[in-house]
Amino acid sequence: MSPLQGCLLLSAALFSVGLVIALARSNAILVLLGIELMLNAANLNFIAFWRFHSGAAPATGVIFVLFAIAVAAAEAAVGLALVIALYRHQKNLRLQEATRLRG
Amino acid sequence: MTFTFLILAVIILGSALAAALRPNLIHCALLLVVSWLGVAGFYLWAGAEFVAFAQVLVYVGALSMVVLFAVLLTRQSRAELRVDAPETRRAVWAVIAGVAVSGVIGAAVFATKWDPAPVTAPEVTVRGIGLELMGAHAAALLLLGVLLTAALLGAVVLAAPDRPEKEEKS
Amino acid sequence: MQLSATHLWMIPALPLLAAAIGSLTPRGGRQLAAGTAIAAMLGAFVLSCGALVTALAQPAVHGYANFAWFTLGNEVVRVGWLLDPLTAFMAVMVTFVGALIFIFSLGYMKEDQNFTRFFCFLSLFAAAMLGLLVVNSLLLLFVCWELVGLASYLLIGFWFHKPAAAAAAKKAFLTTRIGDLGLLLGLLWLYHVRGTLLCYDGGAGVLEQGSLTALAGTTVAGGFALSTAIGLLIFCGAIGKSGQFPLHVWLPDAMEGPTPVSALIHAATMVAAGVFLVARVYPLMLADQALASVPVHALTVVAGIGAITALLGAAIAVAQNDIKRVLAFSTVSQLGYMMLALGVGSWVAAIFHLLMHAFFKALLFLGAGSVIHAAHHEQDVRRLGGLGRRMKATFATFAVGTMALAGVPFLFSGFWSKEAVLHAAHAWPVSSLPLLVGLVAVVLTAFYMTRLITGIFLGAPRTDAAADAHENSAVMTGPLLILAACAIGLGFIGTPAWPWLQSNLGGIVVELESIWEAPGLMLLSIGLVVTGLGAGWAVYGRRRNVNASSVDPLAQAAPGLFAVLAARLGFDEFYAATFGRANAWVAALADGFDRRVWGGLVSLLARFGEFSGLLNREADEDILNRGFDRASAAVRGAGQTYSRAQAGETHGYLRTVALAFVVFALVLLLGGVR
Amino acid sequence: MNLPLLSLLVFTPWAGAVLLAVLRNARPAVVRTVTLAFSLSTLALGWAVLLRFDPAAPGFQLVERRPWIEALNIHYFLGLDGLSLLLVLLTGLIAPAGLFASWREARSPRMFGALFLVLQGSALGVFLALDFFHWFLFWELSLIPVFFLIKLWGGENAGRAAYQFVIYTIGGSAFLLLGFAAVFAATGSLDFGQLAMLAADGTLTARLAHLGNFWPQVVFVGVLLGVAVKVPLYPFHTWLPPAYAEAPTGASMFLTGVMSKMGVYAFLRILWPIFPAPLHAAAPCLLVLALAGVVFGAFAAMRQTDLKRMVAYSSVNHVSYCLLALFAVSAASGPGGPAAGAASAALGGALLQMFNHGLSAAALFFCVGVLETRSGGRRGLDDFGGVRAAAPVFAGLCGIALFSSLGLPGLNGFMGEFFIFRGVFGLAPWTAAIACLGLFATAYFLLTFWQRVFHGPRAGAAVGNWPDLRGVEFASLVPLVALMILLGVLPQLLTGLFNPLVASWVAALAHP
Amino acid sequence: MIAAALTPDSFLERLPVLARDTVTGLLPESWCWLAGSLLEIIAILAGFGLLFAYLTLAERKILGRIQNRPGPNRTGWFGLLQPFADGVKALTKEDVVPAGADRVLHFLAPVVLVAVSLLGFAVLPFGRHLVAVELDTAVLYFFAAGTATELAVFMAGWASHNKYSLLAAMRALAQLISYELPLLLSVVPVVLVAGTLSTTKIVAAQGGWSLGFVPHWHVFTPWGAAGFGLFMVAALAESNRSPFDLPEAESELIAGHLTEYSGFKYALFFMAEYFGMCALSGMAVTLFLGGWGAPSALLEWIPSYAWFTAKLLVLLLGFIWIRATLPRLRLDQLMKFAWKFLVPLTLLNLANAAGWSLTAGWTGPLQLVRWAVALSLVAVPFVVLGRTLSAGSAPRTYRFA
Repeated sequence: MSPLQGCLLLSAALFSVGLVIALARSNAILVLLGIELMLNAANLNFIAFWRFHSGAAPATGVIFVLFAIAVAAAEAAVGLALVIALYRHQKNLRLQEATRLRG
Repeated sequence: MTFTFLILAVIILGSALAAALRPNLIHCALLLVVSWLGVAGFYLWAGAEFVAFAQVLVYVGALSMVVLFAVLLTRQSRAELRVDAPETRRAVWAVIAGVAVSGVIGAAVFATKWDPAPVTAPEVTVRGIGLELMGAHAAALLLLGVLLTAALLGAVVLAAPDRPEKEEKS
Repeated sequence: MQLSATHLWMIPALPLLAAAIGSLTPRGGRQLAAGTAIAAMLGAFVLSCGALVTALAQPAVHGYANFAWFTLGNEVVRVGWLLDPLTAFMAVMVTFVGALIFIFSLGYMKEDQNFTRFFCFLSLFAAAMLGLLVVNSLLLLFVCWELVGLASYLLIGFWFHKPAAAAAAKKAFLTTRIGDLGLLLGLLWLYHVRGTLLCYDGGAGVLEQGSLTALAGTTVAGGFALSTAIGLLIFCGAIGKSGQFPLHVWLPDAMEGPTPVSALIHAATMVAAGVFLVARVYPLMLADQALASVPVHALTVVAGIGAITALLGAAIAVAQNDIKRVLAFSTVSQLGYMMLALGVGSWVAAIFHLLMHAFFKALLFLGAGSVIHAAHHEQDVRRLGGLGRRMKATFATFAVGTMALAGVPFLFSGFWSKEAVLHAAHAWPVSSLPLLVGLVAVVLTAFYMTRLITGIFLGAPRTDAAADAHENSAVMTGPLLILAACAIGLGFIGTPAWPWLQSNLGGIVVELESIWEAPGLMLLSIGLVVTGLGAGWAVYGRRRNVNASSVDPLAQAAPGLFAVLAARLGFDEFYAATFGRANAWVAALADGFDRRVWGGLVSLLARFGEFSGLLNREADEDILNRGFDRASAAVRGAGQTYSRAQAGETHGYLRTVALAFVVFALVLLLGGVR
Repeated sequence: MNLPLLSLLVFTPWAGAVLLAVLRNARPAVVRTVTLAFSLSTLALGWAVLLRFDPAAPGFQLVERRPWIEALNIHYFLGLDGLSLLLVLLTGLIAPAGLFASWREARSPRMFGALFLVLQGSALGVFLALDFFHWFLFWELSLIPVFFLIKLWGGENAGRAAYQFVIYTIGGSAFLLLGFAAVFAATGSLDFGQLAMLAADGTLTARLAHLGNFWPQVVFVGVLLGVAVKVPLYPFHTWLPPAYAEAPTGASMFLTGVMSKMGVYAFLRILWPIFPAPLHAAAPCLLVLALAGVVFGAFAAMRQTDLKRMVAYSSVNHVSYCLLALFAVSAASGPGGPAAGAASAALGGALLQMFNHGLSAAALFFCVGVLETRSGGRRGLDDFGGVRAAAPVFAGLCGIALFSSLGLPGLNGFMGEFFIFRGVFGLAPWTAAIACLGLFATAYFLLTFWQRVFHGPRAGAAVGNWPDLRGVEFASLVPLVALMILLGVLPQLLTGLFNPLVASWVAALAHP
Repeated sequence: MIAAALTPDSFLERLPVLARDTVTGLLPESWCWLAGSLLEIIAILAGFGLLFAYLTLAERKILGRIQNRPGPNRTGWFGLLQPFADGVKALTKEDVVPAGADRVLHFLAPVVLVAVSLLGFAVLPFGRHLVAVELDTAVLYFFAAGTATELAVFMAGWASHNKYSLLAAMRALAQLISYELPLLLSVVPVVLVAGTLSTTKIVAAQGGWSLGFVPHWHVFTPWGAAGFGLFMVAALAESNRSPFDLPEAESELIAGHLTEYSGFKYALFFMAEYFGMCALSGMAVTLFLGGWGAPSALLEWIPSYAWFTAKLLVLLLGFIWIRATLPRLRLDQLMKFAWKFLVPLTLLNLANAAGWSLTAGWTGPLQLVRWAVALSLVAVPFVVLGRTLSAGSAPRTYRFA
């Protein structure tokens, strides 16, 4: 097993764990965190390919990850704001109850 | 396949899995922070220092704080921090989906013939990253700035109370 | 003292300086403003005399001094000063008459609030007029041409609180501007063809032989020579400025201005600028004379216009009652004479008449001003009368002016210059019509001047204002006396016996004998003058017991004709009904285009957008929706079933995505893509 | 000593706007002084630029060129030639005068000043930018302050006028942007100089045609529309009278003095060098439109009873003279080239006219503004009478501005118009002959203005206490009027700046 | 001798390195790196541990002098043994853990805090050859490491199961997040001008003198002075020092997140606070005060680490002095101060620094212009913002006091 494959497997596993968290837990914050984990798994892939795979431009992977981190930060900010709005609305964070479109 | 990598993998996956199972929300959040730190360690191991520190700065320094804040703001008593255990049916489905996804990706990873890895890590200096960001990716960087501003404003708007507070008499 | 062309600019510069000082002088600084203006004018007079001396030393030579004004693109715009006898004589006349009128104004405008402003404007006018005379570039000439128009505008509208004065000023400016546009086009054409507007420039000037040959040799549309076309366009400017038919309508109205202004600008100098202009570009006007095949020669048109104007002006003057109006139409008529002289080929006669006319017409206007001032601004002849006994000096000088204008033989300058014009017309081979017109105008001139002078000075005062009149102070009568002296004496510089002026103007020694070729003509004209005077005396001189409201004898005799003449042949009404209306119509069209058509188009576009939206909605609701309603009723049933999968349950969505990914990835993997 | 003078020129007003935005609680007097000081910076810096400017040197001077977004080949590129310098100086003159005109503005002078300074900076940016990217930014940015100036400080129908103005111009700009997007797609460059070089050897057309056969035409029409609306060219001018009329006086002055020049500038900087061939093909039609602008603009002004609208229409008329010259030259270009003398006179005259019209139209708006403040907002043609008796100094200065505007020789307006006519006559004689109608009509309505407002007995709003010019008004009108006289006598003060430029344009025309 | 002492590479200068090499020279080649690192860690721990000990003493003594009392003077000569007495006391005290507390986190919090606050020392260049880890991204590393302190504070507050502690944790989070921004932003200009994230290179960029006695330290430029001031203010807040010590305000929150800690855990918190203070001061010295550089060419013979220590001590003294002088802020004032004053100022300062480096080529009279513009860009916003900030906060009137 080459290092690249190891990294990719790690990333796949991390992604799955994130997915499981997002799917199984009902708390909206945790779902959001699961999604962040999935994003991290993707970032891991970028770095893995950048490090262990020839052919890419020297800094592309790094740049990609930096952008992804920044976007993740934005996403988290908006997501958590949504969480707070959700909480204000239904006084709990159970995502399965947040099914109504009307306010 | 080094020892360091294995340790890191254990930290990352272990804390993530623990987070998936713990009932206490604060613990979950802190465990995920550990997982993120592990990812930062992975970046360091892979030679991407800058990304590693950025990861720490953003995830550990900022995101975790926001998450913890959100946790503290969205509870009425300490007891609420113990969140419900997952419903069995959904949990089973979740595990099935997770296993299927990792299985598929794993299969794809093994099914693909990879080129041999380069011996040395590509040389990337901070200056290089900076020049790249301001040069080839300048437009993306600008857009990102706009995105972050928009997200910030959006977050403020979303989180702000619906009704305006009464004007304070000062 | 001599003044060369290089220093010619000093002549207009002096009044300009006075104008600048005057414009900055506060209202209280009466002496300063008037003093500088008069001093500048006298200085300019001295300089002009110096220039005359220089010019007379070599009368056939055009002395000039050219220099570059500025550069535009890759074109150097050059201008210059020109000194020849024409310039010099005109300059002397303008400065001399101008200085006298300035002095007269001291008395006439004494009570006016805007005294300083008046002298400022007068100086500005003098500067522009003198500039017009001394320039060697038609471009600069045009500049000065417009500036005299501006000064005229300002001075006609000097009593701007009177609506009539303000309207007259505007009318004058706009009417002359129509002519000026022709002049502008002519200059543009000339500039384009020749690349310069310098009159004389060592062979390259537009009035020099090379240019003239080229211009006459080019044919433009209609078979005209280029020189004819340009010449006629330039003549348009002269028509406007010199009050020629059909643009004469502004000149009588311009009498709304103060009388010294009328004397200076609308009698002696500015209105003569058109004559001067034609005389200046005379080589150009003459260029097509040698061509036989052209439809019409430029000068023929000039002669025709001049003849019509001469007759028209004299005829209308007969039926006017306002002193200044009579004199104004008389000016129109006399300018027509000058044009006629130009047209028939004798620019020397024209300039001779111009100079003489300047003196005696200025005299007449100042005399009228003296009367008006004394009679508390009463200008209507019918409401005056009997002033001869009260204002002896004015009466005497006015009588001298009248006789000069009427052409009373031998002693008076007008006689000699008018004879020169008539002789030139007689010698014209093309047609005898101008001569006939000129002779008829002679009778009319003598007639209406008799009517005027008897109306003002003889008989009994017909109103209290007239009865209360007193002779004015020396500052007003003094200039009258000097001008009267000139009106008598100056004519002798151009008599057939001693054609000094003619010789010096043209640079050719004029033979004595040539003048005496047609003695019959002179006798005829003398006879006509006597007829006119006699008729006038017969009709008006012996009237007794008339009052302000009695009807004019001519109106009794021929009421229709008199009414038409009194209404100035209805030119104003005609123009208002045609050009004025067309103008308003085009304006309304342009405005309407903007408001309705273009604005409408824009709102139409907006409407179209609205409409298409509306259409879309209607179509959706009426046609598409009904069908869809039915279909959707069926779909709704199915949808309700499916909607359970879309309960807003986030986890379900996420799970579906994950499983879908798995399925697609499996398909790809098993499908053997790599 | 290599200060980035041009950047300073552009950004100093903006810095002032920022400063004003910060000075939240400052007193109006302080705000006005600050605004004026920053506005005057243009004049001072323009003078500094003038001292270093060498008219004889070819190409752009004081160039500042830095890579900006290298991925898109976009540069921060400022530079100036005689044309730009002329307009920069004009801006430097008009902007402070405009501020003076609105000196007594009581409604939030801080906002007004800030918007005005933003506007000023944007206009300068348009005149100095040499890369389409930020040129277009400046071009569009200038709309925003104008919109607010009209909407918030304008007259009764200001809202409608402002919207009309912005939508119209933005509509035009959309076409412009579209055109340049295609140009960029075809060439990968937005640099005016490079594009002009590409256009000169026909590469541009070829590359555009490579995108699709109709693209060269589409791009030209798009750019033309964008610019034509801004100038405005005849049928696209309907936004102008309401916008100029409803804007506060200071903004009207800036609009007519500077913004309308932006359009002509764009014609000279963009259409002229980058699309010479299509412009040549379209020029006969455009000539007719410009002629219509000259004639109909003047005649339409005759019908106006609102003085501001009248002056606005006179602006349409005067700016159309510039276009007339440009189109005449363009129509005559081609193999062999036009008559060099006529072409250079037309172009030089057009440049002179740009400056002169800026001066005189701004002064006229200023005068109408004075009338408005004295009469409490009335500005109808029949609302006044005999103002000259009440305020002789004002009447005199306004009269000079009027006569300058109607092209009286000896004042600046004549110089531009005469040489435009001289050039156009050589290139398209009938056009010049018909355009003379415009000259007559201009004189007609301006004299009507003067007669109804200033002459006759005192009537309407002119009755009662009617002070003559106050210190501030006097101080802002006198320099403008003095310049009118000075430039009427010594046009070389301006022509010296752009003569070599015009000569080079003419030379370029000869070998198209 | 003097000549040798004057060279930058004198014996004194190389003494610590020589010492390390002597020790590692005794070991086999493959152990060298590990041993070197260990030695460095030990040196830092020992050095700063000692510094911590005497800093507490100094603080107490100085506070005492300022409040006109002697301070600790019973243990040892002038009380010099007081720190050790304190240490022994802390070690022997009972470790109390509240009943409802989250035991794991309660324990982890001080440990994490100390560990994290020590991390920063790794990249500080203490001397010409004295930097533990030479990193290309050192500055980033430093602040990344520092961010974890917030987490530790939160853990302590939350784990204590105490209302005051939790409130303190919330306050601490808000404060630390708010001041993180100006702290980082005030560093960016330095990075921008120096063009590097490496601490050693930043120090090297400040080498040299004008006229032999005006060092090229960043603090001697307008933006640098402003940045230094802003950095120090933000650092005060980041290390929870007075007047920003709201999270542990004794009078309001009964020492906040420290309420439920006692004995050695409390000592660890105490230690971490001083370590954090030292690390931030060290960073300030590195970024703005020329690091180990001597203030004059004539004084170069004094070894570089001595200069660093001297500067560090001066800054720490400043911390103490401020604590003795200023009263504590209210929470809303604190937040307002960060967001409405510090952040805009740092942003403006960034622009100012950018302008400064763009105009680096200006000479002669233009230099004066450059200085005037830069100074006004510092002074004018400071005055204007300061006024607007204080405009709203007139002395409060209390209706029910």
